[in-house]
Amino acid sequence: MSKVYVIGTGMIAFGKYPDRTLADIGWPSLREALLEAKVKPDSLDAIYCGTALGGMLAGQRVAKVLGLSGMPIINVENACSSSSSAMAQAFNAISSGRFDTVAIVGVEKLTKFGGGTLPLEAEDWENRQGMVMPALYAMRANRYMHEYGLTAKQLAEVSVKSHDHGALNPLAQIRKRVTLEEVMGARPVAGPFTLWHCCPTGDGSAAVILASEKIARQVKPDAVRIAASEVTSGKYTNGYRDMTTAELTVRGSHEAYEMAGIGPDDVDVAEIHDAFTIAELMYYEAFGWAKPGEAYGLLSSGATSLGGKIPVNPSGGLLSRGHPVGATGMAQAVEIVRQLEGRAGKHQVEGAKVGVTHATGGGVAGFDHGACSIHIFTT
Amino acid sequence: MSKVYVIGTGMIAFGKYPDRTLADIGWPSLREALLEAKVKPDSLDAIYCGTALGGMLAGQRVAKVLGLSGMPIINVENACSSSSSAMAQAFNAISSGRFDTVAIVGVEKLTKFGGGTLPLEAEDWENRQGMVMPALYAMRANRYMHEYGLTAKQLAEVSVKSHDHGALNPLAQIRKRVTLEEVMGARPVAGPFTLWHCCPTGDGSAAVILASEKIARQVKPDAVRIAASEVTSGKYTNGYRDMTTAELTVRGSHEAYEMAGIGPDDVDVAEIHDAFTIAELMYYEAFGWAKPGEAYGLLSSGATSLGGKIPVNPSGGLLSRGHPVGATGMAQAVEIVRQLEGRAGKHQVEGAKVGVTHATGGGVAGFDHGACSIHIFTT
Amino acid sequence: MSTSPEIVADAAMAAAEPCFVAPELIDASGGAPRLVAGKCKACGALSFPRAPVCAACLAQEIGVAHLASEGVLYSFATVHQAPRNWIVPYHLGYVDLTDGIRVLAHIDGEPKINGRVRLGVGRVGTSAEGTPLMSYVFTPVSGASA
Amino acid sequence: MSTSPEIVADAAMAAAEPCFVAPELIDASGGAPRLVAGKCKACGALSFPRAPVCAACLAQEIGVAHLASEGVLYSFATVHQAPRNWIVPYHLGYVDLTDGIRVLAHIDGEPKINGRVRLGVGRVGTSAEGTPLMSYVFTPVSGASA
Ligand SMILES: [Zn+2]
Ligand SMILES: [Zn+2]
Repeated sequence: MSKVYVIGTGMIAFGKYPDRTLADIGWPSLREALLEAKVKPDSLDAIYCGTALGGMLAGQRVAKVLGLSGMPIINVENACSSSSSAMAQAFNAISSGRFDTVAIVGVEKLTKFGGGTLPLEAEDWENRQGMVMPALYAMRANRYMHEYGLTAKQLAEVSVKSHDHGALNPLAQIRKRVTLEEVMGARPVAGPFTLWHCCPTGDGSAAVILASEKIARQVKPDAVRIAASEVTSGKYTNGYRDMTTAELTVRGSHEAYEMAGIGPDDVDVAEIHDAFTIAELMYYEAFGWAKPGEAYGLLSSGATSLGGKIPVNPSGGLLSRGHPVGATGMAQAVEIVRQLEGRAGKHQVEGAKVGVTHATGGGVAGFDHGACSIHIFTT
Repeated sequence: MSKVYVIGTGMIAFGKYPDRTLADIGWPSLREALLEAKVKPDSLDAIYCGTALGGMLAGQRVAKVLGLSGMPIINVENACSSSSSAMAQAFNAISSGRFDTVAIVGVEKLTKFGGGTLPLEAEDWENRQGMVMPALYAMRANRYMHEYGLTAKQLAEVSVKSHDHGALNPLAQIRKRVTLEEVMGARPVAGPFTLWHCCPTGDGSAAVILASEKIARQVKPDAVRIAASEVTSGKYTNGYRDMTTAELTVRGSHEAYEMAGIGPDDVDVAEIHDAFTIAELMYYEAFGWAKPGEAYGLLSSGATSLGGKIPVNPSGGLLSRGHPVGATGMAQAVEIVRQLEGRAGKHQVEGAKVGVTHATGGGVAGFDHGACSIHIFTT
Repeated sequence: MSTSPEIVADAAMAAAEPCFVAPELIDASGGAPRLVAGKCKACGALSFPRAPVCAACLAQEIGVAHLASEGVLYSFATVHQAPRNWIVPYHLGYVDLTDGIRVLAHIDGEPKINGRVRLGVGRVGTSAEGTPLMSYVFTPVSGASA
Repeated sequence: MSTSPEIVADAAMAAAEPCFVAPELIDASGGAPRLVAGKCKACGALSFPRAPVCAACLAQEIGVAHLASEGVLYSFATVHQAPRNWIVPYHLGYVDLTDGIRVLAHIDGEPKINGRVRLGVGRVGTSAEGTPLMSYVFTPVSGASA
C-alpha cells in the first residue's frame, strides 16, 4: 500500500461564467495544477473528473483542451461529493500500486440552468411534494433551534463569520463582508433562512495532482500527505430520524479519524460543507469539535474563526467561496493543501499541520444525504 | 493484490420501459445478483453504479429500493463504458485489499428522451456541424469499404449474424432473426447504414457482485475470475487519422491481454461493442482475431457465429440485445460470466473458458472515442 | 412530432379539473382520504410510497396498506423560493405518523413543532396549464400538542 | 423571467437574416470565406476551432490563423436521420486540409472519397424560428481526384 501525496493544486476564482463552456471552466485549474506539480502531461497515469451536472465525458472534454488523452479518464458523480469521491477513487488506485501520478479535476457550470433553483430529480417523491434543498436544511435548523434554544440571530452569525473569511480569499465567489443586520434583513428563501444563509450557485473548477510515495519523493519531498480518504452514503429509513445530528457525517468522520489515526483535537483547519448556515454548526458537532447543542458556543468563542483554535472554512466555505457542486470537493482540497503549505495568503491559518475536507449532499428521500466524502491531510 | 472473482450476476430483459423509474429499471438486476451470490445485503462493502444519462445519485436511488445504504456508493460516467468503468474501479478497490465484496450495477433509461437520437453535447463543435453517432460510424464504414473492397451486402451480414444470436437470448431487446434482404431494404439512417445496421435505443440494467479471493473461496470456490480490467481513453488529434482501425481498442486490448497474460488466440467467447455493423468487423481486427482488412473473411467463415471457433456477441450484442448506454458493460459481463459457467442456455458457447468484454464509445471531436473499457474473464 | 386533435381535446378537458400531484399516494375512495402505503406480505415492513420490493427482506409480494392519518409535526420550513407551479410561501413539514412512518407534506395552517396534525387534502399549486394542483396535506389540530 | 420588448424586436430582426451555425469558425471579411484557426505563438501548433490554450505546449498566447481552403475528402456519410433543424438527407465528411488539419463539414455536392474539395458557404438547415442556418461547406472540385 503506497502512501498518497498531493504534488500540485489549481483553482479558478469561483463565479458566474455563462459564456464559457464547461471545458473552458475546467482546464485552467487542471493546467495550473500540472504546472505546479512540474509533471509532464504525458506522465499522468489517469485522470479522474468529478461533476454532478456537467454531462457526458466531462473529464475527456476538459483534458483534451490541454492535449491530455490516451490515459484512463474516469468521470465520477456523487452530487456535492462528486470530485471528492473522484479523489477517493484516485487514492485507491495509487495506494493499490496501480498508478503513480493521477490528476483529479472537479468542474461544474450551474449557470447553464439560467439561475434559480437547480433541477431536481423528478423521480424522487419528496421533490414531487415540493421539497427543495433549502427547505431540507431549514427543517434541520428549525428543529435544532427548537431543541437547543438556538436563535435566528445566533444562526445568522455563521454567515457573518463565513463572509469575513471569504472577503480575504481572492478565489471566493463572494468577496465581501456582511453584517448581522444584512443577513437577517435579506430576502427570505426558506424560513429561517434568508439569502445570506444559503450558498450561491455558480461555476468553477479546481484540481489536484496526486502521487505515490515513489514519485512524491522525487518531485516534492515535503508534499502534503492524504492520511484518510473516505466515502460513504446515508442510511435509509422511512421512519423517524433525529435531524439535529448529521448521521452520515458522524459515521464518516469516525471512519476517517480512525484511518488517519487521529482525533478531533488534532485538526488544525477544516473545510466543511456549509451549504446553509445550520450545516456548519451541525458539522462542528458531527466532527467532534463541539458536543451536541454546543456548536454555537464554539462559534461565538471565535475558535472557528481565523486566529482561533480550529478555523473552519477559512476560504469562506460554500457560503462565500461558492458551491459549483462537482467542483466543491477539489476546491476544499486545494484550500487545505495550500493552508498546510503555508501559502494561503490573507486567510492563512498559522502553523496548520492537519486539515480536513468534507463534502456531503444530494437530497434523496429517506436519507440524511446521498453521499459524504471526507479526507484528512497532514504535513 | 487480491485476485477478483464474480460471485453473482443479474440482468433484466432489455427493452422499452417508459413507465418505470430509473430506480425500478435498476433494482431487479441488483436483487438477482445479490440472491445469486447469496451474500447478505449488509455485507456489501461498496456499490458502484454506471450510468451515462441517469441523473444524480443513480446508484443511491437504485440501492435504496433494496434497503442498501450506508456503504460507499460511487456513480461512474464514461458514456458507453460507464458500467464497465465502474467495474474497473471496483476491481481496483478489491485488488488493493480495501474492499472484499462489491456490487456493480449498470442502469439506463433512454426512453425518457422520447425516442429518436439521443441528446448530444452541444458544446462539441462537430455536433454543432451536424455530427450524429451513426454518421461517425458510417464514415468509418465508407472508408473501410473503399480501402478493402467490403461491400454493403457483406456489411449487412454482420446484422444477420447478430440477430441470429439475439433470437436465442430471452434477455435481448430484439428477439427475432432478420434476412439479408430485410437489413438492406430497411429505412436508411446514415448511408451505408439502414436501421438494422444500428443498435436500438432502450432501457435496461445489469449487475454483478465481485469478491476478493478470501470471500470467493468461502461462498463460490469455482467462481469466474477477472484476469484483466482496463479502462483507457482515445488519443486526441486534430489532424489526419486512419479511421479503418480502432486506435483506442487496439491499445486497450493489448494492455488487457498483457495484464491477463494471454493472447488473441486464447479467447473463446467475446462480447464487443457492435453499436453499428462496421464496429464489429473493425473490432475483430483490433482484438487481433483477424488481420487488417480480413474481418469479413472471419465473419463469413462462421468463426464468430455460435458453433464457430470464437463466437462474438452470442447474446446478440448491442445490435440485438440492445444498448441502454450505461447498462451495456454490465450486460456484457453478465453474459460472459454465464457463458463461462455453462448456463447461457440456447446461446451457450460450449466449453468456453476465456471470455472478453469490450465497451467503448462517446463521440468527442478529435477522438476515436472518449472511453474504452475491456475486461478478461477466466474460469 | 404532431399531436392528434383527440389528444388535445382530452388535455383541455383534464385541465378543467383539479389534478393530484401524486395520485398513487392517496386513496379517497372511502370518504376520508388515506395515505397509501405498501406492506410486505413476508415480513410486514411498511413502505411509503408503496415499494415494488421489500427493502427489509427483498420479498416481492407487497400488499396495500393505509398509513395512520394522525401524527406529530417533527419540523417544518416555510418555503419562499420554489420551482414554478408551487404557491409560495408554503409550509413544508415532516410528519411523524403514529405508525412509525415519517411523511413529507404541505402543512395547511400554522405549523408548530411537536404539534398534532391530521391528514386532509388541499391545493398546493397551479400547473403550467392553469389547473389547480392538489395533494394530501396535514392540518394542525388546534390547541393540541403531543 | 420577462423579456423586454427591445430584445424581442432584436430577435425578430435577426430572424429575417440567415444565421451562421458557428460564426466564430468563419472569416468572410476578405471576400472568400476562410476557416479561422488558432496558432500557438510559442510552438506554432494549429488548433481548430481556435483553442484558448495550446494542447501541445500549454502556452496561452494563441494567435489567429486561417486554415487551407482546399483538401481531400477522407470519408463521408449520408445522414437521413438527424436532430430537427438539419435539412435531411445531408452529406457529412471529414476533409483533410492541405495544412494537416482534418475538419468535419457538410459536403455540398456528390461526395467522393479521396476527391478534392474546396471551401465555400452554404445553407445547412433551418432554425426553430424559420431562419436559414448557414455554415462553411466543402464542394467537390469536379473531375479532380487527389
Ligand atoms: Zn419484507
Ligand atoms: Zn504551443
